Amino acid sequence: MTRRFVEGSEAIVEAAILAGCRFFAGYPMTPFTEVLDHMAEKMPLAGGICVNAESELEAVGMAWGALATGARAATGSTGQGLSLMQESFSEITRAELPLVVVNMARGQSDYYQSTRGGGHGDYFHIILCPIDIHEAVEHIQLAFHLADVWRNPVQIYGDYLLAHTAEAVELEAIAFDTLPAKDWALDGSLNGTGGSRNINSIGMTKGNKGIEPERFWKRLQAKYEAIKIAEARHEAEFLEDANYVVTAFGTTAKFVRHVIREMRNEGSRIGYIRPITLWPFPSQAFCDVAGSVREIGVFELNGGQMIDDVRLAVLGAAPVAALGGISSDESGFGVGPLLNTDVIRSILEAAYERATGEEKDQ
Amino acid sequence: MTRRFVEGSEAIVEAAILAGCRFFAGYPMTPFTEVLDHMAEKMPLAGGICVNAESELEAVGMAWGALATGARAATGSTGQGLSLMQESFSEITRAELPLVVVNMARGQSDYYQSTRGGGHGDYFHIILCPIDIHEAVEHIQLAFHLADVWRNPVQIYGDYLLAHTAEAVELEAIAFDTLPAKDWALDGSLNGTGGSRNINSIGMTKGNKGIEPERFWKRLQAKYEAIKIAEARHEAEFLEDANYVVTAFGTTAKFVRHVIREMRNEGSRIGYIRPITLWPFPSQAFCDVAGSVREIGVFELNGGQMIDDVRLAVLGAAPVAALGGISSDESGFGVGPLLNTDVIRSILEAAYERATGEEKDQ
Amino acid sequence: MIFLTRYSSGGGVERELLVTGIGGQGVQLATQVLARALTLEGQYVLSLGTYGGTMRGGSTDASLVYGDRPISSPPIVASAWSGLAMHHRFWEGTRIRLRPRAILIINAPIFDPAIDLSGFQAYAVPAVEIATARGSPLSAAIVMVGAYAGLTGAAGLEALSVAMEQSLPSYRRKHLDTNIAALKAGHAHVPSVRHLAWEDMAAVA
Amino acid sequence: MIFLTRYSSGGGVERELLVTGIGGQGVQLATQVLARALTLEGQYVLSLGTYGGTMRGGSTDASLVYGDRPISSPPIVASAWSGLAMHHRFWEGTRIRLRPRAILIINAPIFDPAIDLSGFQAYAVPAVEIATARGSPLSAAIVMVGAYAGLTGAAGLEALSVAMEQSLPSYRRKHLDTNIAALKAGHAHVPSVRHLAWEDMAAVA
Amino acid sequence: MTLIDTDRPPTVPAKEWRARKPSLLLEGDHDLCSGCGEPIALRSLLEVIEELGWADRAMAAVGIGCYTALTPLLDVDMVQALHGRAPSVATGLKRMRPDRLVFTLQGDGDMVNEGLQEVLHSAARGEAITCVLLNNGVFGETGGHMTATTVLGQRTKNTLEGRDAKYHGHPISMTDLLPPLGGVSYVARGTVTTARDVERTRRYLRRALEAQIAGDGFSFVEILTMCPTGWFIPVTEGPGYLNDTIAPVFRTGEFKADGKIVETQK
Amino acid sequence: MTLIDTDRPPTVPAKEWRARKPSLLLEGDHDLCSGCGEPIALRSLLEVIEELGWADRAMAAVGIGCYTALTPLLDVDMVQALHGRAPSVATGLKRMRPDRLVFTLQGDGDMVNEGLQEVLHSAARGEAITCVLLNNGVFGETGGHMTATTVLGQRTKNTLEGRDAKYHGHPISMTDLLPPLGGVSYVARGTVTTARDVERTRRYLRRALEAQIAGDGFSFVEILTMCPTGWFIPVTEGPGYLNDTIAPVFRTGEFKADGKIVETQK
Amino acid sequence: MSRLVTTRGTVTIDVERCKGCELCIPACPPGVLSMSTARNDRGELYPLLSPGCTGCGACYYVCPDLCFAIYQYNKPQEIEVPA
Amino acid sequence: MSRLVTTRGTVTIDVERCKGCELCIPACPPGVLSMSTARNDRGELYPLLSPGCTGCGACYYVCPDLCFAIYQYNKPQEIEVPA
Ligand SMILES: Cc1ncc(C[n+]2csc(CCOP(=O)(O)OP(=O)(O)O)c2C)c(N)n1
Ligand SMILES: Cc1ncc(C[n+]2csc(CCOP(=O)(O)OP(=O)(O)O)c2C)c(N)n1
Ligand code: SF4
Ligand code: SF4
Ligand code: SF4
Ligand code: SF4
Ligand code: SF4
Ligand code: SF4
Ligand SMILES: [Mg+2]
Ligand SMILES: [Mg+2]
Repeated sequence: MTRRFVEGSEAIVEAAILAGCRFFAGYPMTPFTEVLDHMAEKMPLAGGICVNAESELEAVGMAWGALATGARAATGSTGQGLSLMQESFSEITRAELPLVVVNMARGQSDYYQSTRGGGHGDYFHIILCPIDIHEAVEHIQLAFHLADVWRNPVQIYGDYLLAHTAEAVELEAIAFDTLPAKDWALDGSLNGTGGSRNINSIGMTKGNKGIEPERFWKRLQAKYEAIKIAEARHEAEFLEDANYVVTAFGTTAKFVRHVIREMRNEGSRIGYIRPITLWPFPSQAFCDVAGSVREIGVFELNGGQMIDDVRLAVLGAAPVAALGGISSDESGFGVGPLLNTDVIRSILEAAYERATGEEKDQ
Repeated sequence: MTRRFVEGSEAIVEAAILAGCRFFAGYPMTPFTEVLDHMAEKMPLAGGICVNAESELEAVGMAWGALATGARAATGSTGQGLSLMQESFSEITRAELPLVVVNMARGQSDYYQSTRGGGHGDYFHIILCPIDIHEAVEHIQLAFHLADVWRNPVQIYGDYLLAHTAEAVELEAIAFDTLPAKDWALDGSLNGTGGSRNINSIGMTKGNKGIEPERFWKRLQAKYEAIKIAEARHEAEFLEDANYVVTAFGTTAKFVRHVIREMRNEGSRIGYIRPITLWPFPSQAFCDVAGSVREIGVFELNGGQMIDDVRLAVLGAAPVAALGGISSDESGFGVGPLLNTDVIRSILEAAYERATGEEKDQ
Repeated sequence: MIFLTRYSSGGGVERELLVTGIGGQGVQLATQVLARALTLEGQYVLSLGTYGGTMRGGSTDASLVYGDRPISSPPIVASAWSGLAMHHRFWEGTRIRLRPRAILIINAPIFDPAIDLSGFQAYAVPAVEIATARGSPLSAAIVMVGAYAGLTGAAGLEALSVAMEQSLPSYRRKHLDTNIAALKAGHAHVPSVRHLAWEDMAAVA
Repeated sequence: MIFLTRYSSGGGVERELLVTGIGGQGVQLATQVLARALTLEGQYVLSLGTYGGTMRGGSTDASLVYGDRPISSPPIVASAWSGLAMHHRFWEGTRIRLRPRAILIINAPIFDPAIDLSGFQAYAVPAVEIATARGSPLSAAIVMVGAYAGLTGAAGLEALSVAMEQSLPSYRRKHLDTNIAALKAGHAHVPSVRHLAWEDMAAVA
Repeated sequence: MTLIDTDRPPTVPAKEWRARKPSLLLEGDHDLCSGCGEPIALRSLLEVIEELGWADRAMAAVGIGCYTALTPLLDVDMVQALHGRAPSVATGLKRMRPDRLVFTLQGDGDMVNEGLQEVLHSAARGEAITCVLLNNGVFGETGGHMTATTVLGQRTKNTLEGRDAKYHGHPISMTDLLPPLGGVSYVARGTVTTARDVERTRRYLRRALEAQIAGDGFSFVEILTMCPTGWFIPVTEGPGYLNDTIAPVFRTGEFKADGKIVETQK
Repeated sequence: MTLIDTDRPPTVPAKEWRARKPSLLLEGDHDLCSGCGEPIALRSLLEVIEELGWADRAMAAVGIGCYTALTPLLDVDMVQALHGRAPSVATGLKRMRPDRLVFTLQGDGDMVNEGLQEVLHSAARGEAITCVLLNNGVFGETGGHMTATTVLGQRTKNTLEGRDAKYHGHPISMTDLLPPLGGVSYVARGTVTTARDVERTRRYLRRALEAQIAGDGFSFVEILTMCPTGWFIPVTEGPGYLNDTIAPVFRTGEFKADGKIVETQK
Repeated sequence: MSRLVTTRGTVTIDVERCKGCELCIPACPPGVLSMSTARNDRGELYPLLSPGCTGCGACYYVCPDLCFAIYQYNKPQEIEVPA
Repeated sequence: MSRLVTTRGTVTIDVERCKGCELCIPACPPGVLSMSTARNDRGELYPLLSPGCTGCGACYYVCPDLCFAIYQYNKPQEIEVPA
């Protein structure tokens, strides 16, 4: 038994180091601060570097430089800090650098920010959204792997609960397929040979004066299409005979799944889908059930963001209803009154009854 | 005849001043630079202030302060610069300040950035997207009006062509309904009376130690819903008997509209819808035709962004096809080979024939 | 790509414990000790601590869910099987979340004896007195955890002692012995295994 | 809310003009003069200038669309009714966009006389010579615009003269007279109104 | 021990020359830590504004840090700015209301980390605003980490053995950076460790605001404040720690006055 | 007039001691304006790197400005950084490759406007990188507007009558801001107006890179470059205008060497 | 046995607001403040005033929790204390 | 009539690359560079070299367009020029 009792933020840091992350830079902001603290403590012990950067803008720039040398590198923050990084995120993506971003969000209102790219231009980050620490430990490792596979940033969308909850988890390195060497990484060795490298986001090539953005960006667009097909992930339960399906993401889904399991135990024909990747969105999973359910309920704690993706997935094949809403306590950290299984239960029961006309049999 | 031959950027600036804008701050970036130049030249003559800010982050902060005094104030930039402003955009919106943003985009790839809010949290800007200078002159005035009506930022989504094209336009002030006085504006006069003001984005109220984000943000969410109902705008042509409809936005729509008019003249039953507001999206206009057309073609010059909103509008009631794509010349300013009516014509004709099975009758 | 995610499908035994107190009572440490002990015994645990306000003297709560499979319960516990109440000041928030007939241990006599606990299976433990007697007056919460373990059989004393050692920050390592003594004294204070934590859930409910 | 947007529904006469040259030839100013003259006469115009490269000597092109209603054409002209060619260096980009039998004036003899212009209704104007004779050697493009106005009737000399005054930056105001002289000389050089710009489009096409 | 009743005002004739809270504060009860220096600095500023007779013509742009817990208690028109961005917001305020007294309130994390550029540019532009820096050498709000002003040897959450230049870089002193800038009129640094220091700091604040009123350009006062929580020391040791560790490096006094660089150290 | 054939190498025995382009440049043909000072500065830097023997161990983070048109021509591993952000990127490069020579190339708009904070923080941290500032006092790339370094009286697109402090604020001098910072080892400013100045500038660059190689912390060279286009003056007047208008304010020379503040002006 | 202490002013203290930081104690020039042994509702010790206050305001200046108001007597009081 | 000019070095000039800025002209210590009257393909005047070059490299240093390569003769040349 190799499980250890650790807080989410610590588990994420340990797993990142297991995944070979050797550079981290960040600026404190609740609930991301603890991730930074653990990085600062543990990274040097692993022979890596953690810079307590003077701002988020500088943090992401440092990660950019570290990535350019071929290192596995990450940064992170919380809503506001990530907003400040948007310009860099957009450019790093188009420079095809494998950045990993630890987003410890204050709740679920940053779904658009994560999935639509808040920056300029056509780009996407792969967004992994763990339900709990066990999954976060896997996701952060997967993030470094996928980032290298696709040469595209990957974000972990966590939150206050993920950062602050502690669980008994196994902290083991996952063995992924080996990846090709990073022949694009800078080290200066080819300078003066005509073969030096220029890591950029606009289609600059060495020795050519102009830039070729169209060709460059079209290639990237094709990559995003390939990622959409290859990397959509979800979790589902009880779909076979469900006539109502509820979807939720992240730690909120743990509350929803718990209630659905209870309702199932009590006989409701209710099912559950959780997008594990927020981008690419696991549309197929929703398509597959759209024909057989009365409604898909979207329980998200924001003004209604993921619901767009559910609607885009089913395109009218099933009604889609918003079941959640904005919910915050006085801290503003995203832990609101809707994070209560009793409350969720009454919401789901009402939706189920409304849509299916059935009372659960008791 | 009061028309004047002016470049788009100049027309926008003149119209902003007609609308009572008295503060502007910005940082140069093609193709936004000329807007800033004209502001710097004309604002002082109107008794206003234009600050050539040292960066975009500072520019938006200055506009923030000016707005807090009740002044009509604006800022602007281009893709990257707006990415840097995302943190402030999000907070200014939730502080309910009537910011106007002049976005001179490098093409159409910033649709998500504008409509989804690149920042953190639940918020929306009203996005007005003029097709030409005539409309831009109206939009900028409307922007200041709507910003005050809703106490919400409004953005003008323009581009290189809008900024650099010159037209003979009428520059006249539009008479809008009078608005209530800005009793929330700061002037210090109520200091020490218990009635001083605190402009903030998190539900702080004077004298109460905590914050009340939930109540505050829910009220804002209700406001967004009201804006969605009240402010969606579009332009349409030839819808009555159309069996194919093409949609496009901004200056690109002028190319598309031109081609559609030609195809109509030649007998094709093709129609045209242009969202004038990108947010709120004029969904109803698409719903209305969805039942009677074979397909809706979306001609946008990006990787496929507005198409999401078209799909969300019709929810499967009509097939929706992407007709445009990424297109850029070597400047990267967003004027690519697809901005050519001959090319567009062959694309639309092919789509029309594919979807309707009809050849245009010649 | 070889990558497998294991998802719990729920089921099995799952127990919830709520611990409430005020700042400085050691609530977080005590909860961690129990969580670590359970981990050492191969169980799954899920725990969340919350602190009210920035000032000392604010509320401090912790919740712990433990079970023999990956925990299905979410980290904010709406309905709990058991509770430890160190102080009555923020008791109301805990009371409403305890299930009828929940197992409850109160820190006597600090916890206001006038409060009606008739809906619960309540036990009073003079935790401060016991802790003080073991030379560690600040370890009342540890005594309570010892008592809880004794009463429910949730975790064994040996695992608890090791967990104690793992949980103490280095600068407090010198208090290890008195803390373990407190733990054991709490354990000894209660009638042993009245409420078997590891029984099937349905049998208890 | 009282707010009305006027949208053109197209129709009416719409003419396209492409002007091509190299840096320093005054292409942009000349195009602006014509656009302003048209504006003064109550017409609608739409114009876009482009400069190739950052260096002097790069291409400089301008397009102008004018008509009697709000312009339906987009600002990048794919197919044009007329052209002015100051230099042959970047001529190819213009040639492919001129419609068959388009009206074309070339800057003779700078524009390479060997180039085949048989598909167009081409006129040669010795613009540099004329301009130089009027004391304004840099105003060749102005001569061309004068010729264009004479040949097509697009705009009158009076409006062009006022437009000239409006278009000169203050530090070049002193060249106003020679520029107007160049304009008039260009106008006088061509057979007048061979191609009536304001005729119905269909009648010309 | 003979004790005087301090529950109610004296019954013999007396003048209340310091009321419990300045009139620009709605409420004195706040959530900051015991022994925190920030409320002292803030109150001093409010008093000075009142004494100058500008109470009803003052506006603030406030940053984000521990002192943000106090801002809802200020009875002064204000914008709650983002972390680091107050000087630009103050610029906007002042440009539109040049007849008003405009000040910022920022922490060291806010001003010297996240927003260093904002304050330097505002200063060089010569904006007629007064920026007030509450410098405790830590991000108090997020748990006491090192900032760009933590002096070498200072304890913080991530430098429990004291900041070491080799690993943590060097501190930045605003009184080095600001005086050479042309737009800057007044620069001073004070502390709140003793009553005498509080009085001196009040004097600096008054001069800074007077410079603004006189239209002399940008003015700046840095106030060193105790953060026993972030320094991981007992509350009572706060002032002594500040005086022994921080003040010798970040010297107090005036650094620029009337637009001229001075070095009148205390 | 007797003219020498300059089309081909001499036929009599001779040594080519300056080839047309340094070996770290792929191509000398570029799109910058006639009379621009930036290519001179850039070439000098490349030559020095080569002379130091670090050609195959150098990496750059390059900002955005006119010189960006040159960067595809550099035969040096580089990151094209965002406007203003190169020092952080260079930090990341250096931290992961401490055995490499890492430098930035930035304009004044890039470094002193958009990215002032980046360079100051990197300097205070004592990052062992060399930041090179090409200062022409304008945003060349976007059309010649005033930047934070435009000296009073200097012509730019929006100060055609010369920068006036009253309306446009005051310039910021990096050689004022950097030397007091603890992490800074070397600071100098040169020009490229004459061959002698180019030689002096090359010396500064060499010392700055040597400081990096020696592990002495942050080093910095500012190079004043002509921008006749942005200054709206004839190309031939560029060097003279620079020497008469800019250099008297932004003095050339070394300001810090071996970590000690010096003021050996030329 | 008693003596008279000249007392030029006095203070009021909002002891419920006091967080017990003790900063006022060394700040008082005549040293007439001392910490209580009882605790307030917050659980903190708070300052007590002995005769001899000068009304100087030092305690007011240094108190982070705005507990003090300061009075200066129109006429100095002589207060009798046990010697 | 002619005289001999001692010439220690020479340069090659890529005149097609020259943008005619004339910066090299005053930079040349012996003043042996002068601008052409003909224009290159760019339309610019470009420098011409008269005898007397020292191979000092000054022109190389100041040329923004990298037009120069510099040679130093192994032995100084004496070049005959019309007086
Ligand atoms: C962009 C951004 N990054 C991070 C934060 C989180 N944050 C809030 S306050 C704070 C530290 C404040 O430190 P300081 O300015 O020194 O004030 P103090 O708390 O010490 O009074 C930080 C990092 C934030 N609010 N915004
Ligand atoms: C965030 C951002 N804002 C604005 C720009 C536009 N921009 C590109 S280069 C430049 C000016 C560069 O000036 P400087 O750094 O002085 O370099 P120079 O062109 O003078 O060499 C600007 C404003 C940008 N690329 N990114
Ligand atoms: S953490 Fe420090 S700055 Fe913040 S309130 Fe506590 S003592 Fe004050
Ligand atoms: S604009 Fe100025 S800096 Fe840019 S290339 Fe031209 S001369 Fe050089
Ligand atoms: S007013 Fe002065 S003398 Fe009186 S208690 Fe306060 S500090 Fe002491
Ligand atoms: S200074 Fe204030 S808070 Fe501190 S002990 Fe004295 S009265 Fe209490
Ligand atoms: S090398 Fe020296 S002497 Fe020869 S041409 Fe060049 S500057 Fe003149
Ligand atoms: S310096 Fe170079 S570009 Fe300028 S004239 Fe001389 S050779 Fe030509
Ligand atoms: Mg601080
Ligand atoms: Mg510059």
